[in-house]
Amino acid sequence: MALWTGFVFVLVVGLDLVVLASSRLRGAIRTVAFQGAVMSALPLLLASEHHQTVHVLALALGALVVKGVVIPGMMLWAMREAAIRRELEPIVGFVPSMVLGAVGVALAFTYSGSLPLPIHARHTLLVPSALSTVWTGLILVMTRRKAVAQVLGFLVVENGIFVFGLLLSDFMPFMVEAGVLLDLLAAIFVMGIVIFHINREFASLDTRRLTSLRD
Amino acid sequence: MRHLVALVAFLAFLLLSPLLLGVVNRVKAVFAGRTGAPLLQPYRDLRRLLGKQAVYSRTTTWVFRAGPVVGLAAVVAAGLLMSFGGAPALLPFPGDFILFAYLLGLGRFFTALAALDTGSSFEGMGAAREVTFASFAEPALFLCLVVLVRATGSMSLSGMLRAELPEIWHTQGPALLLAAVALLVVALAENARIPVDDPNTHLELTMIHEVMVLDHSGPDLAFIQYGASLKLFLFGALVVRLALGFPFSSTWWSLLAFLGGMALFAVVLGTIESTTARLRLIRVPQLLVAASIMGAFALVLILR
Amino acid sequence: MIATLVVVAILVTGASGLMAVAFHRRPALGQALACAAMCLGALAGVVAAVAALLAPAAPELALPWSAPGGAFALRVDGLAAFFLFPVLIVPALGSLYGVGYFPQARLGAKAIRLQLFFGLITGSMALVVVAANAILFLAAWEVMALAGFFLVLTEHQERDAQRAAFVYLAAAHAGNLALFAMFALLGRMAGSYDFSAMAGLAAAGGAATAVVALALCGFGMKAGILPLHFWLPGAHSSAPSHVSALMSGVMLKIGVYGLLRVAGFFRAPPAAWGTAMLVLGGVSAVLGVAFALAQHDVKRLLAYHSVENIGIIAMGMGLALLGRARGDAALVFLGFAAAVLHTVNHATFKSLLFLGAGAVIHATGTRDLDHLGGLSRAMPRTAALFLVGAAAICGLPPLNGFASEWLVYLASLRTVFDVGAAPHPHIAAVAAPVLALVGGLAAACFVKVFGTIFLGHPRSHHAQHAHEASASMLAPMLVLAVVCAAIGLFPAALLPALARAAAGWSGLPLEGLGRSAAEAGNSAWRVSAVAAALIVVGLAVALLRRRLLRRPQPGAETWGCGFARPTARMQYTGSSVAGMLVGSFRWAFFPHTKVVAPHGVFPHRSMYSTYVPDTALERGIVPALSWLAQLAARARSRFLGAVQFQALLLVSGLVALLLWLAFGGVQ
Amino acid sequence: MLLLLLAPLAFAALAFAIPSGRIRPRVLLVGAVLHAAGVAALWVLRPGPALGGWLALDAAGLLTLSTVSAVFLASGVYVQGYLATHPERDNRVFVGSLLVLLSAMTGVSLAQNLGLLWVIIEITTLATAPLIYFKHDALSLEATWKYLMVCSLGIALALLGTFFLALASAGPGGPRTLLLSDLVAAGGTLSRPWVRIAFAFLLAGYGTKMGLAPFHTWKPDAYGEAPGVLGALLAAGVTNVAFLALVRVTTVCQAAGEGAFARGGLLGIGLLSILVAAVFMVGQRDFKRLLAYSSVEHMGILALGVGLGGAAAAGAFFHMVNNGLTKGVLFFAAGNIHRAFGSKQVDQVRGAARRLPISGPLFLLGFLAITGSPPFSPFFSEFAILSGAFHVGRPVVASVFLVLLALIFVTMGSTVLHIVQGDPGADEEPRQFHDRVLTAGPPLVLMLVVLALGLWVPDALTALFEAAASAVRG
Repeated sequence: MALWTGFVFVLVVGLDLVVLASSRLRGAIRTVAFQGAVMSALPLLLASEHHQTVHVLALALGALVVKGVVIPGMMLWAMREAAIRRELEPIVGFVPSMVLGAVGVALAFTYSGSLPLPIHARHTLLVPSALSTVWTGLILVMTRRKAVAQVLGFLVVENGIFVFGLLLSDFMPFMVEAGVLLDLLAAIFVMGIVIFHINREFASLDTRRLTSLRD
Repeated sequence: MRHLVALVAFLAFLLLSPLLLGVVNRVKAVFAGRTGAPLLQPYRDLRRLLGKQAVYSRTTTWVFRAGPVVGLAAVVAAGLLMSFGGAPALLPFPGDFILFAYLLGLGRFFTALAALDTGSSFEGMGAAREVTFASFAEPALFLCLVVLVRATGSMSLSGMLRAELPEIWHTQGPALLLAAVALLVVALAENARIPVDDPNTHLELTMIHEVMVLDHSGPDLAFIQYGASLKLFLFGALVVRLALGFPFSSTWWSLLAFLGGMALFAVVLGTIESTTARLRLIRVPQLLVAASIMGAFALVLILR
Repeated sequence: MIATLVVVAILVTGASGLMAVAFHRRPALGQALACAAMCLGALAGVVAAVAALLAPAAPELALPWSAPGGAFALRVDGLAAFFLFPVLIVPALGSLYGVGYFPQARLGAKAIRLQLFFGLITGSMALVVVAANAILFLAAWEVMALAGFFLVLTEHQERDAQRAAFVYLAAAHAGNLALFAMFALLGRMAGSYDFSAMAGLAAAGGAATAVVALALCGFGMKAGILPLHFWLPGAHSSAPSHVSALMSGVMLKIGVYGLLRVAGFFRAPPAAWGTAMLVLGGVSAVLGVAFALAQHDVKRLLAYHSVENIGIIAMGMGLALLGRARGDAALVFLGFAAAVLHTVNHATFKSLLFLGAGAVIHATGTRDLDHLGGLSRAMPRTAALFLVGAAAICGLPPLNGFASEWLVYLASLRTVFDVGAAPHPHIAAVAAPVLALVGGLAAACFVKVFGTIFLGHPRSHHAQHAHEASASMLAPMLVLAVVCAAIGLFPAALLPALARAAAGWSGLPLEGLGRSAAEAGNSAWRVSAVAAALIVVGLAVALLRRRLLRRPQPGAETWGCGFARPTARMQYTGSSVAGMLVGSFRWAFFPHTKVVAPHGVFPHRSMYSTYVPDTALERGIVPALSWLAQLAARARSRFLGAVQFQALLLVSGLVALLLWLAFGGVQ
Repeated sequence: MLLLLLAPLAFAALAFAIPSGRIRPRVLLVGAVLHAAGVAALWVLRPGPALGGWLALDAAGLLTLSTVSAVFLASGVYVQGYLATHPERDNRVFVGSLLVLLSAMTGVSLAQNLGLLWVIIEITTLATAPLIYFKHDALSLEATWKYLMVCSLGIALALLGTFFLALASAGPGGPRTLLLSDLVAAGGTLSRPWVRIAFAFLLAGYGTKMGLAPFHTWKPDAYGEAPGVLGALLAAGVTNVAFLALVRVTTVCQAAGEGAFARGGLLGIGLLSILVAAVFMVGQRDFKRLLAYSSVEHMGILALGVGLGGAAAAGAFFHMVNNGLTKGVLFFAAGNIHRAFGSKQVDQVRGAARRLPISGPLFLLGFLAITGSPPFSPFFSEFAILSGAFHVGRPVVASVFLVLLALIFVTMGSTVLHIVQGDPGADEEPRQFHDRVLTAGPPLVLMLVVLALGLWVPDALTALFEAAASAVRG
């Protein structure tokens, strides 16, 4: 069982790097959707014996539906609506963002060992993959031009936090994961509306237009 | 007895001042090879002016008429404080030399205002110069007086100029000498004598004190000239008493000796006026600042 | 009982402005009632002050007040009583003056607002002087500052009034912040915010010097000691005259009161404080009068003279502190008496001069000296009263200016003798010649002011049709002049009361101070005797002159040394009288001179004008603030608007926190 | 207490349901009045915890709640006037979100469980977004977008921080819960390194919501573009609520023995905020953004107060109340001035005191109050913080604080005086926006309250400050 979970963690981190590298928006959205789906399997894999299976199943299913289907669908709809161009040029260029991502992942993996975890970590790879996913999300937000890409970055950050939340899922009841899902749903929903308005107002989703507010 | 001597000294001060001017003019005449006016000429001038009629400019107000009156009253009141020839003053008290200086300031203030009242640019020029040089002379005067206070240990003029001054010369000689020289320069500046101002010049542009009193006539002019002579006598008393310290037991003898000293002071004044030329106007502040520096140097010497 | 009377006085004067608001439909009645209320409150306050002076123990009063650490505690000791006199009398006379100068009937809302804040500032100043708790002191202090701001803003439509009001408010607030820090430190040293707990603090240690430095900044800013005086000329010249009389005559003294009160807290202040105060006072006095000489605007000139007189008061305070450092009771008494007496004197003659200047401005409509001239014929009574004020401020003998400057001289000369503890600051004796220089310059300045305004020919149409001030304006000026003469002729009367106040302030035994007060007293009687002699001789000479000139004397044109047609413009103007002196002080202020030189055989219009800005403001404060503004502008980089940068800022903040966490190693 | 939380939600639903635009503001007003009455009842009854300890009323919570409800009541009245001047705009979303915001803020004041606290703060973010977008123009859209992006990131970090805190409590013998009372009780057992990391993340997260220095970038845009009433609610409500969250976290750190570390962080961030506010206020041409930076400055002062501990902490809570009320006055007045002159640029706005006889002077008095002039209450709270700084023995911090206050006074003063003084000149378009009872009344009442608080602080209030501070104080 530990082998499978280890494989899932590595896949999650791999997908992070893919998102960083993807130049087309549509491809990036599909990658993130796939990552969400994969992660939703984790609660099942990590479920230890004394856990109520009903709660874990509900959590996994909820994560799959929200992360895998609802949000990517909405973003693709927003892209069609806005009929925006495909390619996705980051401010600092692809290679530097890739390098930043890699450095983040490396740091996460080396130092997560030294963090004094008060409880037995469900899986050695859990903490580093969570931290690296959060770091990738932040890079996406900070470097991508398109508003939709920034929402994507935010989505990746939420995924990282979801993974970290699993660490506490055994003694912290349902509230933690529900919190993450609620936050995810609400944030993406509102941003969807805003993207729609931005497009109507600026006829483009390029954040370069959004810099008139300045001192 | 002490009050009698003081009263006699004060009367001598009131009566003999014009004579001082006569002696100075006579010395200048002798230097110039002339026989010069008689010694009592100033008294005749005063009597002549008191009898004459006064002509007042239409632009002047009561300030112009009050100028000479206040000037004379201030100098007479200052006389009450000064000790002549070692005899105590009529109203001595600690800190009286401050009142003495400010009374002279009061006289100068009203004379300058009277000058401005006439509205002529020449009188304005005189007033401006008078107040400017006075504000340079005041610190020098006070520095010398502080040196005297420190040397004699007393804060009143009578105490400063009392009989034991000669003994103090032995201990504080150099400081007192510097103070005396500085005082002489201040006296020359205050009384508009040659190096600073020429009393009998006729070119208004060069005058300082004379041009302020240009428009006065009749009794006013008499009061001003009498006041000027009194002021010269006061400064003379200060310088003479400080410079010529002669130990005489009885007060009467020292009073006579003091009057002799005053005559000598008049002669010295005449020689200075005849031998030196007038300074350019911008040099006068430098002279007065030099006097203040001398006074400061004397203060440092004495405080060491 | 006395303290409650003081509270009544504070409330009545504070609320006197409401009368004008209540009766705004009948302005004349409203203004009269407001003025009556102010005078009534002032009277009550003065009676209370006199009673407090005579009372054996200083009356106290405490009311419950819930501000954190604060308490509504009042204490009217000798020092406070002496300051109550100017704080209450000058505003009462000012509001009487305002009836004629700033009539509510003609000026409506502006006059109502002025009276409202006029009353408020008087009440708050009185409260500051009697406050015995730091929080109450600070609260009343800032209410005074704010009321002053709104008073300076009376002519709010003028650009320079707005600028002056803002500079004043910024300076006042900066000063208050220094006071916040000072009282916080004092509160920490004394354990509580009550002044009674703060008495007798140890003067050693860094905290005490920090307190004094902050006090110098805070109170020095309000008092107008030289480097911190930059707000003063603008504020006093753009406020109406009776307001500038109040601000210059009284509000600056509250700064002096603060300095005295804080200096009184410490047991044996080191000699360094006294010397610092002396040096600051000397510099303020000399440069203050030098700046005054160079001014053209009569109210700016009088404002700079306030800086000079505050300098003299600071010299008195410095000498008193030196006395306490050496334990020489006579020096303490002379210095303290000089400072407090000069405060009261300055309040009287400065207000007299400002009211006089107000009358002149009211009559001619201009403040520029070079447009006036020959007004004493049109306004004889104002001219006479202004002359009394001018003579008093120059310290000329028969008037009160001389009495207090004389005490400063005595105190300075006292340091020449080796009395009291070891370190003899002989150098303090230099104060006497410095004060003499200031006296000479002040005389030069007021010859210029009185000469250019009241004497000679009228220089412009403004001066031609001037009219005499109304009775309600002249009455307060007359009262002030009489007070000046009274204190000048009988200075000895105030010395015993000053001795008691000095004992209260310095903590030294009363008999030591009483003895030196007695010595100073009988020489003060001699001063009065000489003054009497001066007046008698003057009258005698005047009578002699009248007898000699019985017949009417002929009039003629002034002798212009033969010049055919002298015009009014050829008279000596303000800048020409002070030209040489301004030249010699060129290193202190940088005059802007505009010269249109005459050229050609028949030169047409040529012009020469000088303007001396306030050096501290123009060379010190303004460049510093503009440099800061450029710095800030550079800090706001242009790409701050982008969302990505804002996200980067957020993440970098977090990373910085984590780094500090890891390496900061908080123990 | 639960009723107080749910009532506004019910009113929000009602507001959404009502079709007509005119009745909806009345619903808002009724909701505000009821909420204020509820809070008054809380003052009297002081009920026990509800929902199994997850909702409880403590000193700091009551203070925040009172400020929020006072300013909301004033906003309720103000909105009646405000919406009347904008009949054309659909206010369904506006009124609804306002009521949701009110219930969220009430929730945060009462929440004892840090997880629940985080969720409700997330709701406040979402409720505020549509309010900022009320003007439906390009600039307000950009402001909304930036607000959402920065705040969501902040909230995500706060969530991570909450997880770390849960992790710290999950150690051997730990209380394994996020309930405040349990965490404080079992303080010793929490693992210290995780508590410190959690504090760092939570400071970043809630600092973003509060608008502290490096995380403040959304504030000028949001306050600049939002209507005046929202500015007041944000400055007095949401930021105070975020401050309360930060206080809760500091209490936990204090219990876990990391108080010194927490206070050091707060001190540093507080001073940085005041410095950044001072720098960005110089030459600010838009007076609403100026008020935003003033809010950043005062949040820095609150953080500084708590960071100093001792008497300064009580001063900080007093300042929280004062700042809320005074910001209310400033933002309402600024809203009126903005509408009357039709522009926010300082160059086009002159002589506000002449054109708006009530709002203009109120704007000036508000400025004097916010910069700590004595007759008004902020002076006493700032003086308490300052004397606290000296008592705790940090003279350098105190002097830097004073110098920055002086600088801010000068910069802010020049702009405010520029606006208020002078003559407005002939106003071209007909004067339909002038001072009316509904728009000028609330700021006037708030100003009187601030003045009253300055003159007489009721003992009950002082006791509350002391109680609130004792939890945080070292």
